[in-house]
Amino acid sequence: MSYVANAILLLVTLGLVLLSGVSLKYIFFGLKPALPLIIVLAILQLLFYGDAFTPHGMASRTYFRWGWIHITNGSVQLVIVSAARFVELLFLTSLLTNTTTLTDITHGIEDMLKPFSRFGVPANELALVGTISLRFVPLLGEQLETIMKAQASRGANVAHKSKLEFVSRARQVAAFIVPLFVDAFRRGEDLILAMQARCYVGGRGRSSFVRLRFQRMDYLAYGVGLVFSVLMLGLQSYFPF
Amino acid sequence: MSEAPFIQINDLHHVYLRDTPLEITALKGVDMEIHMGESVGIIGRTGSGKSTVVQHFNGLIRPREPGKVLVDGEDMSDPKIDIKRVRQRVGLVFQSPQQQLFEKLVGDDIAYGPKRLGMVQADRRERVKWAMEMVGLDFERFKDRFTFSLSGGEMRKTALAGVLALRPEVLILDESTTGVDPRGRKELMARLLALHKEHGLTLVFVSPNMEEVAELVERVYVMDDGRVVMSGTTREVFSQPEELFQHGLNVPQVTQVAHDLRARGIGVERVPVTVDEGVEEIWKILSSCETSPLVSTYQATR
Amino acid sequence: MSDPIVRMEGVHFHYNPDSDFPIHALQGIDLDVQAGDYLVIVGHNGSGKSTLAKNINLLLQPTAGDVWVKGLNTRRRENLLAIRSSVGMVFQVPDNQIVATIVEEDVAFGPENIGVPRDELRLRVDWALEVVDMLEHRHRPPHRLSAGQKQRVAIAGAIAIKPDILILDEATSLLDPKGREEVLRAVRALNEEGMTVIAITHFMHEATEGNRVVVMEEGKIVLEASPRAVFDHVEELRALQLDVPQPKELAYRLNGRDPTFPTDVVMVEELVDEVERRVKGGRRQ
Amino acid sequence: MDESVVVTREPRLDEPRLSVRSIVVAGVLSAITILMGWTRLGFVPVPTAAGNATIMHVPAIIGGVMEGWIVGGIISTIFGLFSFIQATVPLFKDPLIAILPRIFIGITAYFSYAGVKRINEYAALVIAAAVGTLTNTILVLTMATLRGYMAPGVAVTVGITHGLPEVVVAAIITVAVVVAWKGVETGRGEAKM
Repeated sequence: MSYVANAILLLVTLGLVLLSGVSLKYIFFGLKPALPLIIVLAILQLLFYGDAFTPHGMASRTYFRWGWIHITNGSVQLVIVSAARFVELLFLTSLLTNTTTLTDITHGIEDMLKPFSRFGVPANELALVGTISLRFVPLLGEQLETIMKAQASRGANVAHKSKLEFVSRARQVAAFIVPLFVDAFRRGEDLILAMQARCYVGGRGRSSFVRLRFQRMDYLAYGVGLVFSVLMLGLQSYFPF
Repeated sequence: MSEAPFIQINDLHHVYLRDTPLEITALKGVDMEIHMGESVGIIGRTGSGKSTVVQHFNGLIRPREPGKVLVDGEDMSDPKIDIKRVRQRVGLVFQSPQQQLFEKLVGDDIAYGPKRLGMVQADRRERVKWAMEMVGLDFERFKDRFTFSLSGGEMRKTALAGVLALRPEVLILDESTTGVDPRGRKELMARLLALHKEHGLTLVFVSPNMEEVAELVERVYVMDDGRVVMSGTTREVFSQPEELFQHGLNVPQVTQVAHDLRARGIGVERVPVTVDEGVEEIWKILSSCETSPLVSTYQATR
Repeated sequence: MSDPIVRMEGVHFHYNPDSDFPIHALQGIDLDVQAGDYLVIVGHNGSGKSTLAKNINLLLQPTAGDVWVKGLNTRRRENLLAIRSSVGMVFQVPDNQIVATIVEEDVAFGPENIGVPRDELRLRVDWALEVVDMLEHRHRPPHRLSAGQKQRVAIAGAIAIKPDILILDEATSLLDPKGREEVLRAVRALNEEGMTVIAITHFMHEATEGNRVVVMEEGKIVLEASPRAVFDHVEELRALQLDVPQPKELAYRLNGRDPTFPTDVVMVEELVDEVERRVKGGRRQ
Repeated sequence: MDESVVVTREPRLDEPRLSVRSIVVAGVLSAITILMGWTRLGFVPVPTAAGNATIMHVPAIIGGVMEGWIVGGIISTIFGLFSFIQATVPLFKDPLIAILPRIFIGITAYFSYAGVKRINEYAALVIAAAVGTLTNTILVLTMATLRGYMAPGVAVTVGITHGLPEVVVAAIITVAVVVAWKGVETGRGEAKM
């Protein structure tokens, strides 16, 4: 909840973005759809949350009060800090998705879960679920497109219905969602046979082609992350504003 | 073909995923025309742009400048056009039947189109009956079956019936025979020929299979890499096997026989495209030289 | 002759045996496949050919009769992994058998399952991709490939477990002519190196690929012959509505007009040779 | 070719922790979830202040109903992970809100379905859809409140405007999908035309 801490965080994430080589324009572009919500939330918090928060180590001060509305130094801080947090979160997640493929993330999750497999967590199987889902997204996407085109060819309504008819909208959605599900199940049946034919009998004892190995950079990243976290915690207690 | 074509496309271009890193140019300036009562084949290897072209025929994809698509004189780039009516007149059957069945029951699925057209219950029933008869599905036996539990062949017939139930004037089949076994294929081809010859349905047949194309259509367009690279009557196009080969296609074996004979200096009058024609052509050659007494015997008995 | 690599004796198979509508998909199949064979099984949809294939690698177990693969009976569950790792199988729809999002990771899926150590994995994956001529595409996502390329990846995935037998279950029926040729070329190469191939198809003309042909109809084997001899049964094949290669059809019908015209013609070139011989040889000058 | 098959692995035929079927069903249904998120198809416009009702959680409900709570739980977790990674709404950039509450959708859906199934299959499907959907709405909002993004009063309003239409839409789709797929096994009905 501290200004200083968030300012530092903001700078660090910005630095990371620059380091990653992902275009800044792209990252800011990702911020745009979130802006209205950030603003609405900020207004709500500014007007109605005056009593909910008191800044650390500071006396509560009221700037404005009228009926339900009261603005305090607490709500101002809440607005600024939470907006900053959102921006940091958006930066970090778009950084992740812009630098790492979903396939790599899946491998990463598998590696993370591996130590738990001795407690019965099926790490290998779960990673396989992730892989299969990524594999099928483009397939089902094409399928969906054809289903919608086939329906349009046979006179499906192109015009948008009003929101009030949402039950019939739901039915309309169901009309192409249902064949999509049926197709997914059907492909699934094929895939089950194919996996069995390729000797799949469960995740235990499989070897693995892809190995994520810790390299110097990874240790470095972990180290920096750890030091930084401790630093931030320290900041929280020494400079609580 | 003096009258105006029913479907006319000019200088058609199309780009999938425009303005993204995945941009794919599918069409690079295509001209085609389809006349009423014709049967036309569009052939080409996978990815040549065949499907993209035919999806312009019923307005699933709208043309962009400078391309132009006219269906019965109506400009398909006009947003005010009655698109539903165009799609009723130009029916499109896709490759995989599973993608085209939406309703739980066969009868309801075939009635989907007529219902969207606003037909009343009794007429719908008649229409469904007619369409099922056309594809060879027994009305009473099949109307209450679950679409998703049909066999592959039955699904395919249901999908075709679903489009026929719109009573289209033009029927487009986009690789609808891929994966069908020879028995199903023969039946389907016979039914399509009947629809064309007896009911005057205009056929547009998209396929990489040259034997089928030869049997069914009178005129073909050959596509490769987003362009029309050859066009003409089936015989004209099949008379140029080397060129077809360059575009990843082959000719029917019977046509190949004639070409090989020519290459060895044996004159074949007319290049055959079907087995029937092949038998006649080769017979002409054999009977022109008196090798076997039986040839003359056969000729005498005729 | 040595012991067959696959032996089927009196095999019956019922789908939903306990339901009101059991389907008797295989009705007494006796079949031997020798090591190194290229067996083509032809039949329409529903003739039982796919069911037969699935009974070989224990995706299904016969409801009656026995199947042995390399002498191992499929009735014994403990033979499961040994049998499945001796039989690679490629299915009809290319997309529905590829598991991973990157070509080489998918090819590794089978060997990973049987616990092949990592160094060996790398070698096998490269070898398998090399055989089907897809090595240069190894880092691509499968959905960006053509259908023929996907099917070759599927073959690579099947052979990466180093099976003795490769089964193609209608593996070419959804491909265009070019894709089909690419796949058949890869299979031919594997067979030449000694792999036993069982190809299931409804295209009669693919029969000429193999050294033995079996025709199935309604769960039974109705014809068994060499690829050339099988086409001598033109009438039977017609009755089954199976397609006969066009040169064969031409020769057969010319023979109807002139009985001296030979009918043992299968390829285009043979027919052309025959016509040429008759025209040129017979020209009296 | 090798002369002999090298099976360096002991065949283990004991029941694997997750069956092949469970893995595959969880995989393809998660793919539908992700697809719905990417294409915005997962959102149906509704007349309440919410604007859109989400149906992205429906595959999790269907997975739970058809393959049990584990599969349901996996799909809903992937739904959570995906909405975290792809989120444009700041709320869901917080993993404690995007992921944690979602895990339970498929699980509660399965147990409510299993409980009512013996009485009436249709009712069980509707109830599973309702419970699964409400699990999503209530837990997400509770978490959002706890994490200080929302006041409790706001959360209740959002819960009602979002929750109710989502229950209706989810029920329609769940019933349609399960009946269609199970129809493959059971066979016949009567055409309306």
